[in-house]
Amino acid sequence: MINKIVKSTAEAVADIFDGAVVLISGFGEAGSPIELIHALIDHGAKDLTVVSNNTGSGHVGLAALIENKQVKKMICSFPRTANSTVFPDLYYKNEIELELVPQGTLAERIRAGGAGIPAFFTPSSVNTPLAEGKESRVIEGKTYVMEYAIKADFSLVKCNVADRYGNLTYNKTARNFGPIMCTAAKTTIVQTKKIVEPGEIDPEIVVTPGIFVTKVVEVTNPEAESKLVAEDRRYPCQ
Amino acid sequence: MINKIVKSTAEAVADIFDGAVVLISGFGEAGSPIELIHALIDHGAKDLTVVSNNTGSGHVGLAALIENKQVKKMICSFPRTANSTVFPDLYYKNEIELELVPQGTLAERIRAGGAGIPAFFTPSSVNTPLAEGKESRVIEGKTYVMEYAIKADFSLVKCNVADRYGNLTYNKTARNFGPIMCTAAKTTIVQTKKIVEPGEIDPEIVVTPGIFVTKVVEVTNPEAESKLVAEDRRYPCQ
Amino acid sequence: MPITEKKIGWDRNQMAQKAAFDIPDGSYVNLGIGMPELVSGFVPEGREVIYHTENGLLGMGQVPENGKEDPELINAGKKCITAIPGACFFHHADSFTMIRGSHIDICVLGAMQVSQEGDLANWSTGKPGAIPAVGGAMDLVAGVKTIFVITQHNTKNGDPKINEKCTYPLTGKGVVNRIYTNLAILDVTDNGLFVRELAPEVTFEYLQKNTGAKLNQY
Amino acid sequence: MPITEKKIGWDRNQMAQKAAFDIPDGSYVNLGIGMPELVSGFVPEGREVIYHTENGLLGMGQVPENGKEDPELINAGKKCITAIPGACFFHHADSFTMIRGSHIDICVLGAMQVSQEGDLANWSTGKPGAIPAVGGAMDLVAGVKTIFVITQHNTKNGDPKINEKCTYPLTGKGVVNRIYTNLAILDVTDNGLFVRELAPEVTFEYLQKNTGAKLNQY
Repeated sequence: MINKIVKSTAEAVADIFDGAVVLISGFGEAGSPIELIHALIDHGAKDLTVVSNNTGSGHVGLAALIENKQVKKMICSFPRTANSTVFPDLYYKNEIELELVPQGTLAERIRAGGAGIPAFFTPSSVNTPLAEGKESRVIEGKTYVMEYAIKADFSLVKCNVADRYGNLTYNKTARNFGPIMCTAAKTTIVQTKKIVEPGEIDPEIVVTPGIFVTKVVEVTNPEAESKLVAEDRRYPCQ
Repeated sequence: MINKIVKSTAEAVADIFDGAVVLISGFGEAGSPIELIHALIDHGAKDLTVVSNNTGSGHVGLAALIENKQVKKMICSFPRTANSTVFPDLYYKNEIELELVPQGTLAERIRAGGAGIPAFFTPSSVNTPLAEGKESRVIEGKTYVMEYAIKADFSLVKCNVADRYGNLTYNKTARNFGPIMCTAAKTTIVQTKKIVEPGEIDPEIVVTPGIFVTKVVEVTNPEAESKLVAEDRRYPCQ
Repeated sequence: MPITEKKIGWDRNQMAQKAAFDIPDGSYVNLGIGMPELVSGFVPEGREVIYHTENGLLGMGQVPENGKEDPELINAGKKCITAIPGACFFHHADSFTMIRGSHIDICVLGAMQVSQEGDLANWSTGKPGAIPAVGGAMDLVAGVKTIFVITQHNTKNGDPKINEKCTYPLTGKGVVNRIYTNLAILDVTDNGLFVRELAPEVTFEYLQKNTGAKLNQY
Repeated sequence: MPITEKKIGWDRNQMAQKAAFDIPDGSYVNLGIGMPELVSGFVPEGREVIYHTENGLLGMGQVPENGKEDPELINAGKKCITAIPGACFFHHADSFTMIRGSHIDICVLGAMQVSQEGDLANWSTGKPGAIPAVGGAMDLVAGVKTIFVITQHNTKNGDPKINEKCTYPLTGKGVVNRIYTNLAILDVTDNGLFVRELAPEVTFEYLQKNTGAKLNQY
């Protein structure tokens, strides 16, 4: 029987190794798998390359992972965030690398990674510093830059409802990078608010088909990052 | 007020011009917009380039459009179909052009056309006759062929439920090429079994966002192509 | 550099209203973070405009009532919002299909600098040590059919933000179609910048004095 | 060319059963049209296998009861099917993301010809005038991790279908991992074709005589 459900966030992230490329879902706090990230902090894997739209807020979640010096390099579109000092401080000290990618190119590179498309052309960033050093070509009179797929070792994703096959649905704008990140990693680890029986999710409304998911862990009441930040909480707790 | 609903299939296809590139949804009969195709036959636009996975069956729907000599060229993955003599007969007589595209490449080229990606690399068809004459390159030790986006003047698509914004849902495997074809045409024309008020389709389960749709026409009880073929029906009726 | 001696021209809401007036009925619109967000408050009577937010929502509504905020229903500025009846959610690749694939009709963006040829700089000062952050701006200017910029005409120091060339790193080249400032509305054309409308009390000469590029009159 | 003198070896169902036995528990599998479809009838007790059909369904079930057919619920062969609890529908680009992106574990395909290096020809005889039709075969062999071929060992004329080279146009080069025929199961390795299992009454010599490429024994 196929059963992708694991019992704990610790078990879910246990295989993440030093130096891994890890995709982390979320746009700001919406869709950020905060409990999985905290499990990864406990787990301790380091020298990670993390792909995520932002760099986290306060001293919890992604910001805490960075603060704990587990991240060697960030690939993101918007590393400046309200209530964030962790990434900026390390960046100013040259203690963390940054690859800045336009948000749509970031999404498309991840989608390409999942879809077996190694490279594609896009009009985004043409004539800007972010296209410098990249191959470009004119197609039907317009200039495009070539971008390569992003493929990862692991994805950490937050969803709303899941079943044992790994079929997923999401909640509102917390969907964002989740579905494409599920496709682009060798191992996709998902935290869900609720687990249901196969068939309880209407086959017409599944957003992420189970084939893209490796492990599912139930986190019934996930923490709200903004609330933790407002309370000036830290992870690990001190 | 935004209202994409039009009263008749005739009105829906009225703007299709001679020489247009037309995407037609469907995989076999599932998802084939048969009433829109019949309206296009009545309308009479000719020298069309039609992009569709197959070439139709019997003497109705897409096969009838081809039989009526309105199609100059087919772009498809599988032009041989059970119960089809129309396309083969014209093809043997050199009266219709064929561009054969692997099914996944066809889907990806259409998706790219909708997504503003002019070209991409794919492993499909490498070392086969379908890659001959195409640019290829080695990326990380593996050979890929470059494929260009397909963009169209019109899409004819069949869906299940729609609202006046053009938000769509589909039925089972009749979804197939519909969602990507909606994105890749300047004008997207949709036949739906049912029209509902905005908000009646849960925003989490919309498959095609209305932004990709131009016109919607309600066809409450669409014909089943296989039934018409079994009855040896023809369009136009004789 | 010339300095605006006294407070004349439009205020932020009036600028937003001017931009809103130029958005046709039925448009799909993406609003940048900051002043562009004000535009949605001024849709003229009788028009329906659908707002896209690149983090995955088409059909963004107004801000939620107090206590009804949902941290999983936010806009690109990470503020809590609502969804209208007829809205839909989608993932990031689909969202940027709408943007890059030229399905969005109009995008209203802020600016650090705009050139007379419509080059836009709005993501980085290029200063060493500054953390660059681009978000979706480069995708929006590359893909959206019409780009409106809404910005103060001059910096806080009084320097013109509209110049012959941009000195900051570009977001896109030749992408801006129209500029709404506190002093005027300008069209970017193949023949240079044209003044479409002057704010009350603003003269062409005054406007020219506060602009770093040659202005033309229709 | 050698001709199979008498009817020995496995029948179609036995071939399908042999292939089914080699599909591990929990696999995601795409079955080609024709004989490959039989494989789903022989999943060994205690295993769960998820079937993908490239026209947009993961979790394909058995054929529907008479009278319960839905023409909008079909497989790649355009036959009516059912969906299991836990199935999901998706569009063609997402379906081929599963294929091209190497998410499908195993694909079982028919063959016109297979070479000793695992080249597969199964879409066109290349004869002038024949209408070429490729469907998803080239995407499947390019993207799916493991390719099983299930085919009669020889053509109706007795010609070997497994040869040093394919003479028909290729579907893919070096893509086949294992071949299930009525006479044997063969592995395609970097060192050539190896016989994994012989059907009852089939000797290695007999098999070699009916094969157009050198066979090796483990």
